[in-house]
Amino acid sequence: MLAGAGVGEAMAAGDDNLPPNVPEWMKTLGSSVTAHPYGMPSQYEKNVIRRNVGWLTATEESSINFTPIHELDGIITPNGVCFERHHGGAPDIDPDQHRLMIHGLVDRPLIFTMSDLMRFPSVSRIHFIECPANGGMEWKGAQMDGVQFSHGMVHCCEWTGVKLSTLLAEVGLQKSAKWLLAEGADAAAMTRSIPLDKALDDVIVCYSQNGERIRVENGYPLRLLVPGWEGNVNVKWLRRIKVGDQPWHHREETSKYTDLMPNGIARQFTFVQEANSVITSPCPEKPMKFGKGFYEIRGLAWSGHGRIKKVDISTDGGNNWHTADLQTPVLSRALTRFRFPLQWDGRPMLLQSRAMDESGYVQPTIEALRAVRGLNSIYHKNSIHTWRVKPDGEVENVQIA
Amino acid sequence: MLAGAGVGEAMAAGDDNLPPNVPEWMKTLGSSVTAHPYGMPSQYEKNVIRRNVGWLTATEESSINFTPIHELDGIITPNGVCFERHHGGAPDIDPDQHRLMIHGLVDRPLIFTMSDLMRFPSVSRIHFIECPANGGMEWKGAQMDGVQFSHGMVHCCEWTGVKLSTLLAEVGLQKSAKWLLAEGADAAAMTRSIPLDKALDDVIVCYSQNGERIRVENGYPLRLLVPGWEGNVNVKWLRRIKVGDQPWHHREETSKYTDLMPNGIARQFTFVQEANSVITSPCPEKPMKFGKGFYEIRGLAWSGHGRIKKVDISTDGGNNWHTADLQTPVLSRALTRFRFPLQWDGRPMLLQSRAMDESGYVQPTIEALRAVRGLNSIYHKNSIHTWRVKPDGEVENVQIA
Amino acid sequence: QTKPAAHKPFGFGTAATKEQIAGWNIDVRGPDGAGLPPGKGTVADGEQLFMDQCSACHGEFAEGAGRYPELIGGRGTLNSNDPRKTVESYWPYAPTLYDYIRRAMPFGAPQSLTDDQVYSIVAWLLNQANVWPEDKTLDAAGLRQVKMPNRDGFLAGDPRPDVKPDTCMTNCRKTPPKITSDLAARLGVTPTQKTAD
Amino acid sequence: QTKPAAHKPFGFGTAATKEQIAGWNIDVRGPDGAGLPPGKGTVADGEQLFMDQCSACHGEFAEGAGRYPELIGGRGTLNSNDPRKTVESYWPYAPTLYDYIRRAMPFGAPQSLTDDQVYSIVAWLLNQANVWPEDKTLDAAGLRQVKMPNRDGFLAGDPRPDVKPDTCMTNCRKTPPKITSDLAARLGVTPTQKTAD
Ligand code: HEC
Ligand code: HEC
Ligand SMILES: [Ca+2]
Ligand SMILES: [Ca+2]
Ligand SMILES: [Ca+2]
Ligand SMILES: [Ca+2]
Ligand SMILES: [Ca+2]
Ligand SMILES: [Ca+2]
Ligand SMILES: [Co+2]
Ligand SMILES: [Co+2]
Repeated sequence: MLAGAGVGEAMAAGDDNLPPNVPEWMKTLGSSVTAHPYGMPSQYEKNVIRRNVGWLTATEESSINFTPIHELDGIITPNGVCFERHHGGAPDIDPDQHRLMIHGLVDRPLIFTMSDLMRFPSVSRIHFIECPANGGMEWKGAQMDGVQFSHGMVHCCEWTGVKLSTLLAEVGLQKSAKWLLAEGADAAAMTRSIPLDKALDDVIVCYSQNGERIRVENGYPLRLLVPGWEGNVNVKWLRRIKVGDQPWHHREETSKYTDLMPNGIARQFTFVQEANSVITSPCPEKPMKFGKGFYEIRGLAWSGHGRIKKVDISTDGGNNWHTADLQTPVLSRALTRFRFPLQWDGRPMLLQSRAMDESGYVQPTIEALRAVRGLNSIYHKNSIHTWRVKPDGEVENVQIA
Repeated sequence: MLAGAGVGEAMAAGDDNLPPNVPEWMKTLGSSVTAHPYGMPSQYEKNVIRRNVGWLTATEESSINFTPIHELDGIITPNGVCFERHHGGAPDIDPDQHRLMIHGLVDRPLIFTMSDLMRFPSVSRIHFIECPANGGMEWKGAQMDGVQFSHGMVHCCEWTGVKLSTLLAEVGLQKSAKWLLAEGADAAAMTRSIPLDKALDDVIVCYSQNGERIRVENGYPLRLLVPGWEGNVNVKWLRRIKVGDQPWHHREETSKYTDLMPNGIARQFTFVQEANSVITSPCPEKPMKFGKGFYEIRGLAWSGHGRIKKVDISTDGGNNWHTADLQTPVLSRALTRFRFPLQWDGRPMLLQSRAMDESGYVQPTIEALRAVRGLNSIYHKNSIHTWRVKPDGEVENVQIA
Repeated sequence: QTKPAAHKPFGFGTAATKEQIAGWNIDVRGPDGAGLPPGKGTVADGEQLFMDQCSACHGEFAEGAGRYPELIGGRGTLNSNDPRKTVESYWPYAPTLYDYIRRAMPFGAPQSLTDDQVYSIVAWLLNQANVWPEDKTLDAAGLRQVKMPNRDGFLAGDPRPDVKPDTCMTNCRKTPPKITSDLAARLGVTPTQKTAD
Repeated sequence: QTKPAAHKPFGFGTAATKEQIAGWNIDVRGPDGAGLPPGKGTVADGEQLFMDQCSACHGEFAEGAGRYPELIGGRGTLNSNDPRKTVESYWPYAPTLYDYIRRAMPFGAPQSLTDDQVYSIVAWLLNQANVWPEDKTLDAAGLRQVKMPNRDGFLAGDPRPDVKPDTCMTNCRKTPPKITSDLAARLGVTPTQKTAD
């Protein structure tokens, strides 16, 4: 092996390991079954990482990083690269000393240990979580030269925990109960108000992510999973749920996570992540580098309203559309992988994907979205995304009218 | 935080972090979004690891380790703890210098780079892979005091790659083609013969596992996925496929992976992993430590013949059975999580699970299996497993008649 | 003993005592100030505290420093092209300010201020925002009465979907596509794809 | 340009040259020895090579050392309670021995022997197994003619399912359950659940 050679780019290696030669890794034993009790990716995959945008936030503890969606396949996001968003850093919590308190308009305020919570009936569901600021840097124009940054505030995992409705039955809701406040055990003591209807419907108090315990960055040892709703309400490091009769109007649901309209009025409690999609191959990070010919266009679609029903692809900036294949099973409120076979003639393209969900909602153009919402609402920018493909196969993030 | 205190067991912590006190991790910033570009589990989860059985094999490079299935939830196995089985260690392959050669009874023998392979139409499927020796230590009697060791040679991931049928169409099969030989680029140059029917049906040449590139331990950068068939044929580090007209009868399909019957005749090419199941909670590692009362019995079922149709639970050693809930969606040839609510009266139990699949196959008792196969066939021991639960909640691996 | 459990409490968890709840029950509700603790503070004390503990990030006039948020100013900008969303211009409820400072500020040392200190800082900030007199002591009752400038600036019902579905498949465009923004590749604001160590 | 690609070769990959194939095409087929390379070897050379390169693990008589596999012996044990599966007793085809040694042995240094050396080692092992005369040079033609003792010991068709489905739900047992094996917790062969560092 060419030790010392740059990882992640083609090596001028000679052909020692290529046929007809026997590669060196066939001539000597590899690593043993005790070498990696908990494994990590190959040394050659060091480019598959979360990345942040330094200029975006004042600090790196109240900040965001992005899932490398251009490097991923299928619908499951591996835990190591699920995007992070936190407001006071990711706390290193001892699970034996972590508690969930549920109180307020309840008959029996209770405190649960992790061990208590794991005794309840459990459920597992595959769902996406998306930050509502995903794409928010692009309201005014194309800005990020990469799909990791334009769409990477999303991940999709199998979550396991106890239904919140089970815990609420345990404490006994009082008649006047209508909203909950969920609070995190981080240095921001993050809070969000959640309507009781949703809480009793499908919200899960989760302790596992893709089989193993939740990662520190994603809420260890306990977080809310609020299927299809904006990431921020999926409160991480969950320590407290208070039952009340009205929302709290806390900082994260007034100052932030509200959508300012051109008339100066802001929408509040816009919870659902409407249908969105993006082509992850090609993209600026993965140009069409083989010239004319066959390419499989690959991408992700998702909707907070349920299942993705259809994804269409356009190569001419939305004049004509062709329906892509969806990876099955298509799961409700989960990432959905689409694939489309394209025979490229080498001419420039304006490549787009357009998702539809089972509610009948169709992803809008950026023009249509701006016509209603203007340029300053930050959140919920789920418009059809355009990649300009140049004759040399380079891909650029552009916006079109 | 009590730095230096033992991880993985309850700490005599004082109550500094417990209500009404504010836990220390809420008073100071946690780690930033640049701290862990690729994340790892919490420091408190150091017990969730693959483990090996030292006395089982002569070396640790031709050996096995086991998935900690007692620590996992849902159906996805995180890549870091997928069991490993290899015959010459896990090679550290440079993907840029890895090649797949397809030749033999083909019209156009071809060599593919990783980049070539990723250009083809791709598919993603969630499937289990199980070593046919899973449970093999227990043919003669209960031996392993833990479900990690009695059943941990299985994992379930979302695999992505190109269908083998696509590649075979590319090279052009000759009329006489009937079998393939798949060969790994490890120090064992592992080979297995695979019938063409299966190859053309659902076999995938995979480069991704749970979204990211396959882990070194599981075949990086390329492996076969042969849905439902014994782990060994899912050749890792795949470097060569040769097309032929009959099987090769190589060492791994004669000396090994053949099932010796009491009459001295061995079954060969017993590919399918028949339906299997096991209760993962409780188990020896996870006793019923809360005394009488409610427990959710949790476990895993799977079948190489397709979907799991039903899992029954018995607490009285198979006299009476009760149907468990199956986590949806139930996927073909994937781990299936079952759950069963149990009100324990504190008396001893002989706890069992019994899986049925869509082919109508029902997991047999160990007696029934031994009556046909004797004690020396090593592989394919998929019998109903029995946990003895003692009044103190301790769980032991036993066998019953 | 194998019958599924009937619907009744499982009995897991421990009763939360009044004292335990009191320690963790830090939330203050915006509209009615429910949860505001006893105590009080003055604008003058608040000024001192803000200079010591907050101004490094938020500026001596709470105008913000570097990329840290500005807390004051911005009135009348919300319907402009460059809205400035501050406590003064944007926040609908004054008690939320108490809640947030207590739970999250100063950044890096949250829950380190006494209840009175938080009242003082809130008093100073509200005074800077021109909604609290300089010489008046602030307490729970006072805070409940403050009407923030943008009190009526929020729409609680979610009016989405707010765009019409367009499912056209063929010849959908009236005009050829026109690129309206194509600077991303040249702006130079995208982090390079360098690898972790 | 957006029409799905028709069914024809995609054109990816590179033609494999004869030379490239030759270097990687190491498999030898068991039943007919297809793929056996030219060359030859003697029992005497094989003995020396085995002592030098193999006996540390497999023993001087190929009887196995420690937990390393025994390669010789075990005839007549396959239908006993304690079957010994060796090259001599179990392997159906002699060319497979050539294939396996070349691809995987010596453990840790596979593909390091010359084709002639492999013939010699195979000759010695087959001689130990009493299926090859001591003084005869072994080559491809010779190896193809060897009939291994367990040649007919394998059933190629998979006869499963080989147990009847039992779907009984209630009162299924004729006799109360009897524990036939319960030593697992006391055997002491299970690794402790200690953590990784
Ligand atoms: C070390 C830097 C730092 C210090 C010191 C600091 N803050 Fe902050 N402050 C921040 C950051 C960063 C944010 C944004 C946090 C976020 O969005 O997650 C913030 C946000 C705020 C906000 C919310 C602004 C908005 O519009 O939503 C208020 C109010 C606030 N700080 C008040 C204070 C007060 C009062 C103090 C002192 C007691 C203080 N801060 C000290 C960094 C600081
Ligand atoms: C360092 C130890 C070591 C050395 C040296 C070694 N072997 Fe092995 N041998 C092994 C191990 C370990 C296995 C089992 C490998 C496996 O199952 O993956 C094995 C397996 C075999 C087998 C297959 C046994 C069976 O029944 O399936 C044969 C044949 C064999 N070795 C021949 C040789 C020959 C010939 C040499 C010398 C040229 C050699 N070995 C050198 C360790 C060794
Ligand atoms: Ca590389
Ligand atoms: Ca930075
Ligand atoms: Ca570019
Ligand atoms: Ca612990
Ligand atoms: Ca060992
Ligand atoms: Ca025990
Ligand atoms: Co919103
Ligand atoms: Co088999």
